[in-house]
Amino acid sequence: MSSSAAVLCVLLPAAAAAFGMVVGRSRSWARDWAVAGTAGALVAAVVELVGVLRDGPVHSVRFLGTLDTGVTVLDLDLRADTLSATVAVAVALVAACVQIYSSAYLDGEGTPEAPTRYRPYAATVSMFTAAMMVVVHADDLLLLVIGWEVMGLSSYLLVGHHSERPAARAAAVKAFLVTRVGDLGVMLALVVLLTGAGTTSVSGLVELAERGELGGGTVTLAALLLLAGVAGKSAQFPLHTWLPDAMEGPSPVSALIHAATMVAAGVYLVARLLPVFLAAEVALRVAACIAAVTMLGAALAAVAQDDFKRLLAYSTISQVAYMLAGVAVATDAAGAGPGVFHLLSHATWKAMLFLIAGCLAHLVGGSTLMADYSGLRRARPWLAGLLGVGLASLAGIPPLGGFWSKEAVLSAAEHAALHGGGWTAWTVLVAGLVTSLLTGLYAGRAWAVIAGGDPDLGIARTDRDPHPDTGGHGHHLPAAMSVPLVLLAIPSVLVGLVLLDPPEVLAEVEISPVTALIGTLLSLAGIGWALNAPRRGFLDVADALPERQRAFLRDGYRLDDVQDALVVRPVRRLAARVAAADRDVVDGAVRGTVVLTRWGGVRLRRAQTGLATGYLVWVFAGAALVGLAGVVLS
Amino acid sequence: MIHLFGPVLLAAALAGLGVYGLLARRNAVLVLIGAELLLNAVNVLLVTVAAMPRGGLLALTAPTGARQGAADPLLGGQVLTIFVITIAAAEIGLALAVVLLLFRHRATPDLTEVRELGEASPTYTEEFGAVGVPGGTGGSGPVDGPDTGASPSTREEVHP
Amino acid sequence: MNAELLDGLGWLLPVIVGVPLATAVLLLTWRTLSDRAAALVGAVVATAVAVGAVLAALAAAPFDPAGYGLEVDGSWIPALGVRFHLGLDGISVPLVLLTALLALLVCWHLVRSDAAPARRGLTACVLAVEGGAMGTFTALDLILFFVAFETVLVPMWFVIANWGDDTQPERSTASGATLPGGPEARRDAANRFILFTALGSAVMLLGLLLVALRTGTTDLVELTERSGAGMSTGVQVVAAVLIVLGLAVKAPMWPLHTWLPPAHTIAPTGGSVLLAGVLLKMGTYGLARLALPVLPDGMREIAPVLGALGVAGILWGGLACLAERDLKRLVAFSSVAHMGFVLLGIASMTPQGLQGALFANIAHGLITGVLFLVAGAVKDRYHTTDLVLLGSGLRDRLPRLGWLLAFGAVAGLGLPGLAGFWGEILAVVGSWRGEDALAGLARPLAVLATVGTVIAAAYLLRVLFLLWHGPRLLPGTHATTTEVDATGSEVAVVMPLVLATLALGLLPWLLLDVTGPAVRVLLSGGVLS
Amino acid sequence: MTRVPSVDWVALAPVVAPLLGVVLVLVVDAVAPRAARLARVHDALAVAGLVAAGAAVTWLAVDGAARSTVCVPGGDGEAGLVLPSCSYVVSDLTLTLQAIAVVGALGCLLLAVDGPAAADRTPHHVLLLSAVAGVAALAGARDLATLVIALETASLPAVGLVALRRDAQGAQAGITLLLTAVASLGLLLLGVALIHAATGELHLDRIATALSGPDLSGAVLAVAGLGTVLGVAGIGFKLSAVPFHLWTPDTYAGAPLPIAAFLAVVSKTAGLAAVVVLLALGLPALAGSWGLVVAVLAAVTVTVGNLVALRQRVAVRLLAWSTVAQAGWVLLPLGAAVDAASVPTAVAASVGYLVAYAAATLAVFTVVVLLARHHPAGEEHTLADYRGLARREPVAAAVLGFGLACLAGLPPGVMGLVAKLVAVRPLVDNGVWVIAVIAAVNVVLGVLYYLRWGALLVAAPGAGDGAPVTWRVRPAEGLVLGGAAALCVAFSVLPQVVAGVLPGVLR
Repeated sequence: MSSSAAVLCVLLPAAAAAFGMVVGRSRSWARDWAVAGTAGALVAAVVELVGVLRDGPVHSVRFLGTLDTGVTVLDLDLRADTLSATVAVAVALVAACVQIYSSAYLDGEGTPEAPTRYRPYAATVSMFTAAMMVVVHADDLLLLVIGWEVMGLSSYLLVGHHSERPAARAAAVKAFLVTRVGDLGVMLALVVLLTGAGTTSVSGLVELAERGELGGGTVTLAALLLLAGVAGKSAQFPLHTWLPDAMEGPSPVSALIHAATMVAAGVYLVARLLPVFLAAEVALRVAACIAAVTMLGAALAAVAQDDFKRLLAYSTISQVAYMLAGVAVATDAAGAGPGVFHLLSHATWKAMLFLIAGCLAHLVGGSTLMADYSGLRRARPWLAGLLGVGLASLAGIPPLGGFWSKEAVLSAAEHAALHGGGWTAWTVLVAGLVTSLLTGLYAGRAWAVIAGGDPDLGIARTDRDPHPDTGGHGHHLPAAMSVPLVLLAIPSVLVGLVLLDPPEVLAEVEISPVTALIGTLLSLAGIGWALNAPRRGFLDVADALPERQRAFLRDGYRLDDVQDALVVRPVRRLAARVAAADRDVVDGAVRGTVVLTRWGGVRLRRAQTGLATGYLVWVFAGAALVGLAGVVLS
Repeated sequence: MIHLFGPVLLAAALAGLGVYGLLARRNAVLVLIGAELLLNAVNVLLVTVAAMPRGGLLALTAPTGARQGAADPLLGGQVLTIFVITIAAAEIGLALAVVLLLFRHRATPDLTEVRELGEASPTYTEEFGAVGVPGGTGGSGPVDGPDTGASPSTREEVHP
Repeated sequence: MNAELLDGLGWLLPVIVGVPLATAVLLLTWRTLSDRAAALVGAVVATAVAVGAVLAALAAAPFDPAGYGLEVDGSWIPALGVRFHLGLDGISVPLVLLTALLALLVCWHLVRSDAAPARRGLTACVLAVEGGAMGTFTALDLILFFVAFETVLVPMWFVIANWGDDTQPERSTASGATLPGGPEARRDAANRFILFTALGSAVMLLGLLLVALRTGTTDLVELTERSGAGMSTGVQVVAAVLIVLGLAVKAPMWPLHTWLPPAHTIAPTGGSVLLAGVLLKMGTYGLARLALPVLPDGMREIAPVLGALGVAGILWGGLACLAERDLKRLVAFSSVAHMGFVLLGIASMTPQGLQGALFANIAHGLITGVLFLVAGAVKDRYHTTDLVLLGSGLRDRLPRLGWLLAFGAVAGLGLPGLAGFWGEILAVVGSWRGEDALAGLARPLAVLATVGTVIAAAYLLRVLFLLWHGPRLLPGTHATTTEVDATGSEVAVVMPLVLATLALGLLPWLLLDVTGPAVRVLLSGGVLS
Repeated sequence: MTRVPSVDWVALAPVVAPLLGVVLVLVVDAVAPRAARLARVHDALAVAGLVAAGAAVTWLAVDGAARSTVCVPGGDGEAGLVLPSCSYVVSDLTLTLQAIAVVGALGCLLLAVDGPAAADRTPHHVLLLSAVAGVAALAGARDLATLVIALETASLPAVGLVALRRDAQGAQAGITLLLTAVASLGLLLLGVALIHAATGELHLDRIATALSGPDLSGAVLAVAGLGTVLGVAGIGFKLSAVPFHLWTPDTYAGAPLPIAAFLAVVSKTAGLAAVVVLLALGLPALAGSWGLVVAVLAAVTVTVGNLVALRQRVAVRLLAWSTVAQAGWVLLPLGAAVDAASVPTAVAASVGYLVAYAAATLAVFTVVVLLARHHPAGEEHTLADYRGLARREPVAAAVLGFGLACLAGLPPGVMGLVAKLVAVRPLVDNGVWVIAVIAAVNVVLGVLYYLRWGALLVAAPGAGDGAPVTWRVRPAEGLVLGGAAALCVAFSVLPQVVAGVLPGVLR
């Protein structure tokens, strides 16, 4: 049961993508396929989960056949276990919500200059879902990479969905290229594993790793290379720069891809291959350091954002770093629990937050600046309430989902720090706690800026005065947009209940009371700090920062400039040089030979003077030369 | 081999004179005389060879008692000489006929005056009809060809 | 299919080689045939040949027992020991099918392109190219291979010289000289094509003769079995250098590639498709078929150079693409880069590398076919392929064409799940473990080749950025014309390639299972590990 | 002691038949000097002479008996048994070369009968048949004297044929050829004299035996070597080997076109025959020295011919330079001879290449003759005048295109491809790599101009080309066109003919 459900998890959205894009022509056809595909995937995922819980995991489900490398034959199979099933449920849930939401969010046909392009959009989201399902279920890394890269492609297409906007186009290219740089690591890791271990099968690698039969060099190199891919996909330092820009995509896309699923795929990969990573201690230490740096840095940057979606993006980077940290401090094969738990819980409330961001942008006619939303509490109290739930969960306020999962990570770090995890675990623990404070701060700040303030200066202003481009539908939220919020709010509140009867993958999740208390207090302190700001004279706590530092943080430490100077411009210059060299040197040599033969022909022709006796000079000269040669050679 | 030295020197001198005549003279007839000198140099050489003992240089330089050719009914050098004289005669006959032909058309035996066939000569042209041959065709003319009055208007440059 | 039914089908091989050639002659001599009728005849014949090729492939299956599923052997030039020996095995089958498919599509494309002048001749040339390529891919005799290899030159030259684009703009060099445009550029492109390849094949001939003279046979089956026995390493190296040099021109290998961009740019759409999909493959096929199995020791000596030049092509082609403004030239340079992977895979002399090379060969043929058909459709509409002059927002202006372009670009950047990926990764795997042949260069080359995939992504996304994305913007001179999206027939011609790209991307065993056994045979004397 | 050697007239038939034709033509001319109605009789006699020669060659080939004639007896020399030596030998080599010459000459004759020969039937036929007899004799000549005489018999009538145009240019062309021929004769005779001086022998087989002795002094070798290369230099003009080639374009341009074809096909055959007979049969022992000289000559010839041909616009001049380049190809295999053992394969390759070259050149020349006849510019027409020929005269264009492909060595001209392969084979076999690579490069140079010409055939006609003239192809010309094309196609389908000549012992 679970094996065919796993296959269906992939095939249903894939079929939806194909049919929605290629076959039909109408908008409703595309919508029906899209919703049906993801809903079907949700059902299949639930069935799979039930099946797995009841019958145990299935390790090889025939999927794409075999891969004959000339030496070994690899099986491109799927697998179904609790890890894949739980993540699949989360993915399918968010995807279904997003598809429903999108059908209203991208309403109408738009203008010729800015069409909504709903049909390709819905198909791409379905394609993304299928790809994510492949990643989740793949039992072979080569198969996983297919899903991995198709996700990247979908991300590219969806970030650039409003391609008439230069920023969207640029962000799409950046998103793809930066992750692609990370994927260099994945490619090479595959190469290393194929060479060193002779297999890329997840089951096989895990088995080899657990038996300690993977060569030390192979496993370390492969794990480090994989980590590069993880950093790219999960937007970890230093390959995180694409994610804030990716917010140019439609908000539901940000919810699905850039919050709930794709960015978490990197962590999922580490969790999936945890035994392999455990065999490569260096890699896990590097991962922990990256996570620590990223969670702190991103949280700090989030504090200074004025754009709500960018704030959420930095928060996503920071939260994904938590997940990575949760996996990186694992000490045994079952230690992925906290990270995966945070992944699941983050998926629900972060997706909700992004969908709320979409609603807000929808209400004000497109703007994503927090200042434009001010006064939400009075204008749309229930929306503000949902926002509050999301932000509180993000900050880790009990008893919301975010509290349980974040504290689980911190507790795991504490456990590792106290039980031989070494300095990296301590680093993670300290960074995690400090980040708790910062998370509280920016979550509180977002709340203060959006929910508080005067509606007439913010959300109500545009409510009265609809944006000329979006016409009248700035006034109300259709049910297709509000229902998914509720659908996501339920699990974000209740996800902690899972710990009452945890599935196998979450079995080792423990909450250490001390750490949880410290973490929660720090979060509350942050929130308090932010909410207290108005009393000290400014609505926004970030106003307390000096302008230059604030801009520095807002621009993400100007890493884009660094990247530009170190990579983009040198490559462009090099490309121009190569093009010139190709034309002037390589091809110049070719043209040179043409000139040479032409010159030779012209010169040789000069001997044809028409004077018969002149020709005899050549005859005798030739004879003399030849004669000399004859004598010398004999 | 001292006794060979004289005739060989004579042959060389004749050949040198002949080559000079061939190369330096402008008058076709004088050039032909140069050719005759060259051929006669060969004759001298051949006669000299014929005068050598049987077996040629090989026999001269070989260790004593080495091989000798079988009985050879042909007196190689002399036979060749006679052949050369014959060839030279035929050659001159033919040559004078051609020179006469040239003289009939150009009224000069000067070879430097008739160079238009050479691609690098100043009088060379690839323009149709410009070299004074009606119709530009060969001896037969356009037997059943088109009216030669048709103007060769477009002579496109063939891309070099 | 019933195996017994298909066993006696050896005669199909000379048929799929001969029928296109004969039809080409027929079309050339049948003067009263109208252009459209000629194109139809060509399309029907190409279809029939494709059916024959499929039948032959089925008859040659299964590919598990190493060897030739289908064979014909006859005497041809006894004085040189040359035999008319054709055969099909796992290495040739995919290329035969690819050739048949592309020729079929090009011919049907011609049926529909009413604007093209003198289609009778063009169809004949296309069929002649098909016949020559079929011969090349089935020949099992060195000299026969060579003759077939040369057969495609003249028809392809005519395709470029007669039906090529003569409206190319002038270009200037850094030194201030001007590279000609217009008819001059067309002539130049055609001449370059034939001069480069003729020089290459002349050099290759020297190598083939050396092999034939030193071993006393020209039969590839026997030579493969001998696996270099009978030739000293020195002889093998000389022969390998000559043969590889000759084939590398066609592949093309950096720095012998400068014939390719002009030829691709100027050739008509069908010509570009055949150039990329068939002609380039002949070079790499030759490497796999002749150089590797026949001269293993020689190849091992020169493999590092070959691999390094392959990788140089990957990087050079990619970087040149980043700065290229013309869509067709860009695709051409990307071909240089893609074929670099093939060369690297072959140079690794490992089963993985060879599997990758053969896969990448086919994948490149399909993907570049898509890209050239799309570029050709764009060119038909706007009479330029300049990325700047074409405006932007193609996805909104011409959605179908736009999506085909996007598909081609995405496939071209080696996205996993599409055909381009498997060849590249297997070639890199081969290179990584190809220390036997590549020595110390094995791993650096693998890493650099992988970097090439990022560059590929960069330049293809740049195309999409400029052309596909962006606001609806028509170039000034065309602002008044109404735009026509891809017609049904245009889509119909591209779709088989798109579907094949998808199929091979998702189900790589379709191809790998065919080539696998043959690869193991080719390398059995080599470094099978 | 001296007796008149017996003569095997059957063996000599290929030489005697054209001469008989000459005599008969002269007799008819003497009987009825100005009888226009006898014109066809002249033609028929000339053709019959060549056909008879061809029949004789065929019969001898089918008969297969090893014949030789005009022999001196062997006997017990002082150094052991000496075999009889003959001045004329019928062998594969002889017959192949004679066949090429006779077929080529027949083609040229048929092209000329109503063209340049129409006004001067008697002299034309007499000169042409004499030249053919000379070539036929040359092919069978096996002593130095016969060689020289036969070569001059082949050369001097050609001068007369060239001058038949009877205008200033014809005279100029004739003088140019004549002077080159005379100077070369001087060189050849010098060489022959030196070889004779070195060995004291006239018969080539005896010279070969003498020079293959174990302990030859340096002086003998030097003299023989000098003689050898001077001989090569003397024959070089006949083949148009650089630098003895300068007469070629001028003479081709000044001669009637069928005569130019004759020079290109039959004269070149004579040149190769002379080279092969002298070097391969007489001096194989010195292959080490002449091989290199020939190789360099051949390489330079190919390169120079191609480079200048690239610059030509006038069809006949391009052909002239192309024949220069092709002469280099003919010589190339001989350049691969590094020792006596490698000579036979080299000769076989050279002759094989010559077969392909002759067929293709004849085909090309036929079309050039036809176009010249139908074009206002006549023999001076340029390549541009071929623009669009495929539309107007598809058959002629196809033959021309195929011939050019053969000359270029690209399919569909498989014959040319195999010929090039055959020519390069000995170079590779003997490791003459520098020359082999030069040859490879020259393939490309050649391709360029042949193809440029070929491309014009199918190009769209230019704007101002005027009304096209419908060709009226005479039966004789049609015969040559069809025959040459048939040969090219047949040899392309069965390249064994090109690759498999002279399989046996070289004699």
